[in-house]
Amino acid sequence: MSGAVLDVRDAAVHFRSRGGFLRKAGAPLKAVDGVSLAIAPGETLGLVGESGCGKSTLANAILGLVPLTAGHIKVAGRLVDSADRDSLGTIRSDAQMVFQDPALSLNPRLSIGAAIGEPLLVRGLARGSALRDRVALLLKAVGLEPDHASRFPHAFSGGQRQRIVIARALALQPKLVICDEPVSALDVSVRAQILNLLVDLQRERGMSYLFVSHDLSVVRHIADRVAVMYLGRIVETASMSVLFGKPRHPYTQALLAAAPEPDPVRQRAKPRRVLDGELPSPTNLPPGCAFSTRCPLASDLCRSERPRLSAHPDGASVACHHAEE
Amino acid sequence: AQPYRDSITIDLPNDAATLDPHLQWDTDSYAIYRNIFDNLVTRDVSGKIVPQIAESWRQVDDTTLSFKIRSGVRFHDGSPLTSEDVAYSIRRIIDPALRSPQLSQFDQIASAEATDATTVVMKTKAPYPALMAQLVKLSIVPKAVVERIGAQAFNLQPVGSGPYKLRAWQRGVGVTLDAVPDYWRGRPPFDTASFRVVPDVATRIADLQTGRADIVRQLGPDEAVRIKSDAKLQVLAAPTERIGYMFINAVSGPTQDVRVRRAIAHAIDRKTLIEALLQGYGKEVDVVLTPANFGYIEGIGGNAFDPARAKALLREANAVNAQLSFLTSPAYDRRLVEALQQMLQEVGFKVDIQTMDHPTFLRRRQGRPDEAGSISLGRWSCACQDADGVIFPLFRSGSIWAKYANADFDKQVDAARATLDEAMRLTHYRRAFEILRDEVPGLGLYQDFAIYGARREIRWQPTANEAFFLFDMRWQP
Amino acid sequence: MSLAANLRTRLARAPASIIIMASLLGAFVLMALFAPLLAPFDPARQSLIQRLRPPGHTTAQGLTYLMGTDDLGRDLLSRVIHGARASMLVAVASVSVSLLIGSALGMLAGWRRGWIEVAIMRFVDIMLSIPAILLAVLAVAVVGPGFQTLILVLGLTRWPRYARVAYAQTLQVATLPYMRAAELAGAGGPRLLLRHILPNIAGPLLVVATAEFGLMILFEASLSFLGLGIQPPTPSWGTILSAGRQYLERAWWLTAFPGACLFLLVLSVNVLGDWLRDHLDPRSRPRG
Amino acid sequence: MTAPVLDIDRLRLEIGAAAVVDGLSLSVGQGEIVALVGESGCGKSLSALAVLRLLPDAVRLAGGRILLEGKDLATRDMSSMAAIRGRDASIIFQEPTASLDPLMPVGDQIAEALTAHRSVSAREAMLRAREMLVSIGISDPDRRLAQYPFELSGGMCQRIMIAIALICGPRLLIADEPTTALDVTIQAQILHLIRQLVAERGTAVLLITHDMGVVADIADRVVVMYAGRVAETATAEELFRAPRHPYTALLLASIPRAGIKPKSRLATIEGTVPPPSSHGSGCRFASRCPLAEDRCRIESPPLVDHAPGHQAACWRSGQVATLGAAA
Amino acid sequence: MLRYLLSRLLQAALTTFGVMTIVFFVMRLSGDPVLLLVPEGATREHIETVRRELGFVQPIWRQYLTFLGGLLNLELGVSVVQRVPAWDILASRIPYTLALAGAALLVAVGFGIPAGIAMAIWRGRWFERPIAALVVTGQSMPTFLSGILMIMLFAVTLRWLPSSGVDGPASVVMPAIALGMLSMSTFARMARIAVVDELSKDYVRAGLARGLPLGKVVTRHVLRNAAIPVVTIAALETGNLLAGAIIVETVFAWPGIGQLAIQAIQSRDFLVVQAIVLFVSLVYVAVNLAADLLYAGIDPRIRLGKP
Ligand SMILES: Nc1ncnc2c1ncn2[C@@H]1O[C@H](COP(=O)(O)OP(=O)(O)OP(=O)(O)O)[C@@H](O)[C@H]1O
Ligand SMILES: Nc1ncnc2c1ncn2[C@@H]1O[C@H](COP(=O)(O)OP(=O)(O)OP(=O)(O)O)[C@@H](O)[C@H]1O
Ligand SMILES: [Mg+2]
Ligand SMILES: [Mg+2]
Repeated sequence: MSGAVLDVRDAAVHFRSRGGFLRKAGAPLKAVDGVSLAIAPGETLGLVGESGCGKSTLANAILGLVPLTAGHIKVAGRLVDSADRDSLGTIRSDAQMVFQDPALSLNPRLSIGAAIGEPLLVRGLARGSALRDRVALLLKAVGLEPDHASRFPHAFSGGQRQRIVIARALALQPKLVICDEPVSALDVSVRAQILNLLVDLQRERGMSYLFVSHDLSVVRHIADRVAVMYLGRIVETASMSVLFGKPRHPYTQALLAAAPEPDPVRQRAKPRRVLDGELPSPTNLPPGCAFSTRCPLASDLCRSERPRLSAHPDGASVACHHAEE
Repeated sequence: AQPYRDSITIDLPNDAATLDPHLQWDTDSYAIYRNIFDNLVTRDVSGKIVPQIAESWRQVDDTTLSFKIRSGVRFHDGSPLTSEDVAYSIRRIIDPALRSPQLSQFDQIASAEATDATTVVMKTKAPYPALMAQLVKLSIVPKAVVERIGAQAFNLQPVGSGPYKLRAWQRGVGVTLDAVPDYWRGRPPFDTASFRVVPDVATRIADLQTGRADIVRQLGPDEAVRIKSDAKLQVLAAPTERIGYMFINAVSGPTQDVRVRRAIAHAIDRKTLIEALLQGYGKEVDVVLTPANFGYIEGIGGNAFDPARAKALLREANAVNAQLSFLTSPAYDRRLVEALQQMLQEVGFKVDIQTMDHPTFLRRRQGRPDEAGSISLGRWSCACQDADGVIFPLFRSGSIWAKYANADFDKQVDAARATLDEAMRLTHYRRAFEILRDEVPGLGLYQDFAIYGARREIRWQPTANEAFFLFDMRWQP
Repeated sequence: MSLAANLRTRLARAPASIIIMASLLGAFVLMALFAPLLAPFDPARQSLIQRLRPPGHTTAQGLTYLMGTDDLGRDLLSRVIHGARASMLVAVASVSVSLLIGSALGMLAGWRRGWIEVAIMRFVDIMLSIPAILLAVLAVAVVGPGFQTLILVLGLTRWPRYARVAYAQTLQVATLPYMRAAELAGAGGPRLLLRHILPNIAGPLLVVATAEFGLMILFEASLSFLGLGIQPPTPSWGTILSAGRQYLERAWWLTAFPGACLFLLVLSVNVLGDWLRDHLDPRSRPRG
Repeated sequence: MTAPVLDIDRLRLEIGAAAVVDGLSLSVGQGEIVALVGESGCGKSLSALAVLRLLPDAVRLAGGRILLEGKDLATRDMSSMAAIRGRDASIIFQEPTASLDPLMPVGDQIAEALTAHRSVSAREAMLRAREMLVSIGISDPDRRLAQYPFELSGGMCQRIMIAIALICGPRLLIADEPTTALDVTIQAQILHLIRQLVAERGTAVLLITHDMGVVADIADRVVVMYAGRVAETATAEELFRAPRHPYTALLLASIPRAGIKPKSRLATIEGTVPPPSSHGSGCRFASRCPLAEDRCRIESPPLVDHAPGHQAACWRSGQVATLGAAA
Repeated sequence: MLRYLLSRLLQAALTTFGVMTIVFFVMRLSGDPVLLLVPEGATREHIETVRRELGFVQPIWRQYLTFLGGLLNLELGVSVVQRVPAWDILASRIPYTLALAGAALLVAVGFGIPAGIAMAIWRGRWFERPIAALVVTGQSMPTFLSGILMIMLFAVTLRWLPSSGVDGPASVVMPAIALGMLSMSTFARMARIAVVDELSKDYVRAGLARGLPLGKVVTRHVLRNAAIPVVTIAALETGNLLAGAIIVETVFAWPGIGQLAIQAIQSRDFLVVQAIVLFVSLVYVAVNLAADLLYAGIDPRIRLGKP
């Protein structure tokens, strides 16, 4: 895709495993392995998947915070993997990130006003009272009080910190925002407020989002397309309606089935299905399909040969030998 | 009297640098190794040069001396001390290859031969009046041993003929000596003697108080006062041949003007200095020499303390508020320096103290006149008790210390050096001191005292040459 | 609320002990600044007949030496007051010079890694391995003694300590997620170092600095035996103390008074330093 | 009904002079799962911390009783709390990564929770830790046990925390958003685990969550908190069916449901929670409440029974039903 | 890991080389020992002779090359002052230095770290005060004063301990305390700050929540997290204790390297100074390398070498 805001080609991130003192390191951990995806301007790509499947790692790699082991990543046409400090700076004014763990991603000795204003200040976009005003606006937008600006991170609840991190990412009005679980710590009304804000910004400025979430109802609400990851690979991508309407990969199906509904009567009436089987170790993936250990449809083929992503007429691509069943 | 203890412990400020008597020459090495070796000649308590290894000697001519060597003296390894050993010792120290730092004290000696079993004939390059005084410091080493084991090993395992022999030398800790029971002068007073290295004077005193040390070297006047107040301890002190003096730069800076130099001399109140700071452990002198030296002239008449006169001289020289740089090093008593600074400032000088570490101080003091500062202190001893060893190196033009040039003075000291006639020498020195009095390139302040602290029961009379002979000490209950 | 304002309000709520320490430090600073006005006598004025007089001694002329006199008959009180000047100047100057150099280089090394790290940290090792005395000797031999030389030597020989502490702390802080967040915000090197790393490593640096503060005063005294110290007759606490130790038994006041001053100064600097550190940390609010 | 395992009575927590939690009362019976929901920042986590007496320095326990199986924890001295924490009552923290010691392999941290209360050998403890990991669906447990928190994903850390909390089989489990970082299949697994725990051992669970799906799935009762007070409490079914407090109603209305058009505006609650310092005498929701009338702004509504086990603190609870219809 | 270690060893060699070079020139620039070796009355010619004999008149670069050659052959040369191989002089002091430094470190660590932890845990309570006072005393008491005060009290008045010298373990007590006091203060304050810093983190609360008593949380979790600044200081102080003991060794007549160093510097005994510096820098580099390795050992997030 040429006009893409984000273009990830065959990206891989492997972590060296720790060796001991003078001991050789073991097999690398393939946190992300051969992932390709693209996001058009004004588009939202939802990324869902197993916890630990490499979503955050991919997000970090996109912003050059984790080095790529293989592949290429382009943000707004600029290559991230070979960027020097200067062009990383430009890339980062086009792309920002909402970190998954707000407690650790806020400097404990920086007031949140300073934290939110930092991207503006360092890029010389605002200073003094103008900066204060911008910060106040951002705080309001995420549902916090402007006079919270002088407080320090420790004095906020988990959800409040999450909102601070969102405000910081939005400060630069970047073309692409990578949201790593941006709303999971928020109560539903604030979550609605943030989602509205994200949607509004997208409408007004054509922002694109890579939206990582476990909450399928949120993904369904905000995403145009959805990518499903499992153990470092993408197993299915499709437009939102196709994916939710006709999930093809057994893991996607399991996910949709497991999503609880906010209605006790309906929810409790649902058959409870917990996936059996072992999650394979990310350092020692089975030769075939990674999901084969838990998959109800798994055949010998699945266990020996890794399925490739294959396109379907409705725009979906699925990596499953039994996708049509 | 029978000694009531058979050992003695001595605290020294520093470890011996070497125990080879022909090498290092600092006072601490000296204090130890002189008990291991005998010297050719020595001085008695009154300072007279008396026989030791040399039984007698005879001036053959102006440049030849003949020594009769004592027989029956044995080195610690049992071998007899012969005239060959004596001649070897002399030749060894003047051999440039040994690189002895003491070379300059003996370099007037041209040769030494053992002519027979008991005779050594020594020749000097020219008539050298201080020769005997220098030979006081010549220790006799066993030729055979030195040649066998070499200089480096000899340094570590010295063999001498003295009253004590080395038992152990633990570097940085101390040296232990054992008595030589059949020493030729008689049984030494202590069976063992331990020298300990204790750099801090306060600790040396504590050692004395706790009984860890029986006698300690190198105390200051204030420490002496402290020891006096302890009933178990005593102060042993003696005036030495060391002269405390002030150097005044006659070649560079404001002190080029002789009136300024005189003003400095008149500004200094020696009496108060000695009484208040030295607590009486010092004797006023008005020349740059102590009465313990040959060549000391009584009644030259110094530049007496007279601040009014000093001020007048300064005005006359148009040097009021002249800036004097006072070079000093930690080797000099800080109090003395500050007191002198005060005295000089009182008569209208501005005195700027510049402290530096001792090697740097020496380098500047001995270097170019314009770097040598206007004034500085000195505590000089030639260890030869002769004026030649003091005013010659200090003021003779061309000498590294001299920042002064006066042809008449040079003539006098040169002449005094070239004759063996003592009366002649004294007249030359009288004239020389008169010149120094008038020109003031330096100023005698006091005769220094050697101060030792000791347990009450020790009997010993320290001498002017700062020698530290265990053989002369006794325990006396 | 800015950090300074924050601090101001905290100071207003500080416990009595902090107030006492702050006033103590203030008093020492004033003492140093206005020494000539406060000292009853000229600190260099000797009177050899009045040596080692005990505190409170009154002369025939009716002059009273409140703290007694030293070994040259100078008024100890005046010397202690004037000594505050030299001592505090030495401490402040050398600590700030070395803190500045050391923490800047240490942080740079810990943050940039790579060859910069190697170059800086090995240079630190070199500087740490060379005895300070040696450099002091060289400085005196080449530059000559004096206050500037003293500061030069102290600054040059002490910064590696700060550098190592800053380095180690930076290594740790640099791995934390908020550093990545700041990088993402576009913060450049200086800002990352000053706004993000420095506040988070300031505690240990402050400990070193306050410890060094007292040390430098003592160091000045130890270096004076090389001639590097403050030149007489200008007094400093260090030199008064080292001169006084000769007279511990005869004249306790020579060490007791300047020693007590030094103790109180170091105490106040330490206590204030620790308090400052605790309160620069937004997480530690005063209890209750 | 037997005495509740946890009975919080008029808990009051203050920061400075302001009360962040003001008169919170709730109880959790044996084998019961009570969900605590509410605006983010309303004091849920602090209340949970108060139960174990782990409040941050700045927050003061200013009043109320915290009965754990009849014993009042609010007045206990700190030293005796250690024996209770982790054994009788344990807690899963909201931010898992920060709550793990970054420098200790997670296995040791799990084992430590066991050895703190039971005299087991280190080996045995490690075995139990491994079992624990398996039971919460972590693959390759041996490798995971030896890893450090920074090497694990957020969800993995969350599960480690869960393992730590459960390993001693506590009577009371406080779970502060235990599944937010987990994908739904794992979430289902964890909820299943909790349900099992409750069924087998009668553990009382206080579940703090924002996920109404989770509430709907497993909570027996729900306590809705607003600005430090209880707004409403009811059984899960009752609450979803007929909320009696406008805040609850609006909260439920803002959930993105299947029927709603993607990217359409979601319903929200206008305004923000008033800061604790500005609480007046009236209902705290009044400033944002579409139903608010004068009385609401002056007089604080008491909790009133509407049905057995269903209480709400609203003067106008009768009108609440109209709100849901509007949304 | 192995590569890192090799590169660090190479760096260590370079560091040592740098140290030796600097020391070589510093010593030569600060003047030669000849003036100190000869008697006061020596003539200029004599001084020049000695200077020539000792090789100090050669151009400095040639002296430097000779020195480097010696260094490569592990030859440290023979002291011109003591006429003994410099290494022998140094070697005789090393055991004493190690004994003193070890004992002082024991005092510093053994008291300093517990004191620091106690101060952190009891922050703001009354028991913090007496510990803090002791710590500050350690920091504001000049060694030259504390040393002699101890001698006067314990040796002269009470007669419990020997006043000076090296007879048996009793002798090391006072010097070790005098020397360790300063480091003790630094350790204590560093430990305090580091522990205070850690105590405010979430994992401490989590540790308490799983039922560990505070003491256990501190020993099992906090200490390790707080260890980095303490290790740094320990490495720094070890170096200090080795070479920085000049005053203590002088006061207590302890024949260690510090005393030797100052004597050698003052007598411009170049080769001995160089030997000492070589030794100290090797120890220093080793200790700091150990510290750097320890950082990575303590905190697995810190990866060795390039990030
Ligand atoms: N710095 C690291 N060193 C080694 N392994 C790591 C590191 N960071 C992450 N991993 C591993 O990489 C894998 C992917 O982690 P990542 O954080 O990307 O997961 P995630 O998809 O974001 O999961 P979650 O939804 O739980 O946050 C995990 O197995 C994790 O243990
Ligand atoms: N250490 C603290 N110091 C000062 N204020 C604090 C502190 N911790 C929490 N607060 C404040 O107390 C209030 C309640 O916080 P709490 O963490 O209990 O919220 P919460 O209900 O758990 O929210 P969330 O759902 O976002 O986690 C918040 O407004 C927060 O700002
Ligand atoms: Mg993640
Ligand atoms: Mg919370």
